[in-house]
Amino acid sequence: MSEGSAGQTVSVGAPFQVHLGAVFEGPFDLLLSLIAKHKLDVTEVALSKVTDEFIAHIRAQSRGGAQWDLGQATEFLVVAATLLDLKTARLLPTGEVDDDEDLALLEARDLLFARLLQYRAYQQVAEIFARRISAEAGRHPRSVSLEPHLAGLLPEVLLGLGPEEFAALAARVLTPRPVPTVSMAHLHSPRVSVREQAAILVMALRRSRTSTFRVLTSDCAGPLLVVARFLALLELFREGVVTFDQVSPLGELRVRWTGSEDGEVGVTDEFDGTPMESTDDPT
Amino acid sequence: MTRPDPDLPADPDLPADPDLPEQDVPVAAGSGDEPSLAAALEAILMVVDEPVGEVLLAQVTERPTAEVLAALHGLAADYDRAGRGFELRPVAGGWRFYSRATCAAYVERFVLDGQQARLTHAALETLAVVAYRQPVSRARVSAIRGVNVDGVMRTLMSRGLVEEAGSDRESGALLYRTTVHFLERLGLRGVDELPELAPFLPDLTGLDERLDAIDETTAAP
Amino acid sequence: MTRPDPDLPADPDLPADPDLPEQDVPVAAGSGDEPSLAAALEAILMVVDEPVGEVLLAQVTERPTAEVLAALHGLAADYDRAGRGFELRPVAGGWRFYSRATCAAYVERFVLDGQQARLTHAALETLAVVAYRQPVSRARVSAIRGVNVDGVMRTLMSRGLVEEAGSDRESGALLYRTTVHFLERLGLRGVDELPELAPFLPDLTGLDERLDAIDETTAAP
Repeated sequence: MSEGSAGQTVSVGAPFQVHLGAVFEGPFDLLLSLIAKHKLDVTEVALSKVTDEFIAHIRAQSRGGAQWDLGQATEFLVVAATLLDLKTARLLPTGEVDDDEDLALLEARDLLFARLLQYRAYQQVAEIFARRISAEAGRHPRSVSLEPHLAGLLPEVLLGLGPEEFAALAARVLTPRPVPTVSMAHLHSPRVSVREQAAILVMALRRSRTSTFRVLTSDCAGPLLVVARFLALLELFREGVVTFDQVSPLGELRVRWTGSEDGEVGVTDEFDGTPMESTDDPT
Repeated sequence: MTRPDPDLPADPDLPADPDLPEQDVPVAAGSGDEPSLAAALEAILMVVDEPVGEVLLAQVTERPTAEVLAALHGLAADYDRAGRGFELRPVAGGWRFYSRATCAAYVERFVLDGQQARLTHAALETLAVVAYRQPVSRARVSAIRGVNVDGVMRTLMSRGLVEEAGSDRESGALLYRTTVHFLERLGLRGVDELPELAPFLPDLTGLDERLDAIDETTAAP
Repeated sequence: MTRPDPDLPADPDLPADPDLPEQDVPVAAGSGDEPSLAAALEAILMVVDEPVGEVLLAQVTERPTAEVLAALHGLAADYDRAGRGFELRPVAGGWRFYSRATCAAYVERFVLDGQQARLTHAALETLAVVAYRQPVSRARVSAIRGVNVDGVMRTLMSRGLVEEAGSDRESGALLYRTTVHFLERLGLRGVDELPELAPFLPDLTGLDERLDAIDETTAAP
């Protein structure tokens, strides 16, 4: 999925990354890099300014045919949705808050903003850690065995355990820790066409008029499909045939059909070209 | 190898080098056979294989802790001033002799495990969150970093930088904290010596509650 | 005590020079970042457990053996004169830092006071791994425990609970096993009397494969 640089020692559940010349780990990493790239302060303006690029990088990622971890993709989607909301709000004629939806939007923005700042704080501290660790690496502690005449002074050691307790302790130590995640490395990612997914969404939305992201993806067999549907939704949004709203931050993403009753909906196939240098796509 | 130096038979009575500038060090007590406090501390620290706190050193030497602490700082400054190849430092809750960083190139030809694998950005950031939030659940760390941290946490645990710290009373989630080895790797006396996070962080009151909500959303298996 | 270096043939072409200048003995080099020979030697000897011979020290510091030897004697004399709590002594096989005999009372008290008769939790766990996996390399024990066990293994050896047991045929790694003394402490007559692990274990199938994988992961530089 990447050069593997961010996960050199992580063999399972390697983090989800997005390309932008470098490798990004998570949406905040990407956002902060975009903001830095444009020499913007971390502000609301910055957030809405980098929205397009943020979405573009999610697209580029999906084009790479990479596998998506649902837990990680979710974060990207949450952030992408919030950014889109912000951008939409800025396109409105006034910045006045006059209904609950606007309030929710403001709250979502503040939350995103706060999380971004918090993440940045830890990122900065991590740099201090790195500097300290490398300064410390040149020093080696004296850690030597006791001089023999001193070792002889040591009192008889007390185990404090009987054989049974000792065996129980050994069993506990020798039992492998439960592996918290299931590797999906053995799964091949099937090719998924965003255009096809868009067609499915158009059918579903024409039928139901309104729906939620959850419902629209309820039949998805895997994270890749969920992502493809999300990207398809973004495409449909760009075509002006759907609108989104989200009552509470991170709450259900509602999708409303605003397009025509029938006819072709033009969704580009920019996602569906040949996968770029994909290593894990069997094609 | 054609150096002009002969293979000098070691001189058993090698005279004290008159040029040595360190003759005024306060180590020698001068009071007969009884070694000075500084010498006693040096001797003890020669045989330890983990950092030793000043309180224990005060007990063993039967001197006030403040006096012991002053002597330790005095020795450390003395070694620094003389540019000795070793230094005495308070790390991870106690004092310990270290080789000086400027001599690392020589020492590392002996200490094989000297080169530890570098930590990735992901690992460093995760470590930072654990360090400042400990004890903390994996889900919380994930929420703060915006990515799944399972793999990175495993790496940090296998490197001995992070360890389990019981489980959360309410949620039952496993909690994690940094280890003594973490302090040693960073050369810190204790977690309280970590740089302040505040200058980097605006007031984020209430953020944790929001993150908990996110935990529930995204941490679902 | 000190003798001509037997390993190094005297070079007949070189004139003996009894007045070999010892400009390297003073520790502070003052020559920028490069540590003096004396400082480099101090750094090495401070962290190396085994005595190190002057020939090896000369190789590592890329200096003539005679010069290294002179520096070592200079340092030893320096510590003696200053009445430091440590001394640098040539013993069989090389040079090593020791605590000074005049401070023995403090060091002994520390060893008796500071080191509890009871083993730490880390030591017990390590001992358990050795007992049930013997003969086993230190790397394997580290992989199972998830932390570096060098210090703990040394403790177990100095307590007479663990001993060396040859080396692995393939990797050449030193292997360790428990001692008779360990069995006695546990009230057992032989290793075969250790209780079966099976009743305590959920399922160990595949454990060794996983550990091998871990070995590979953690052994990577």
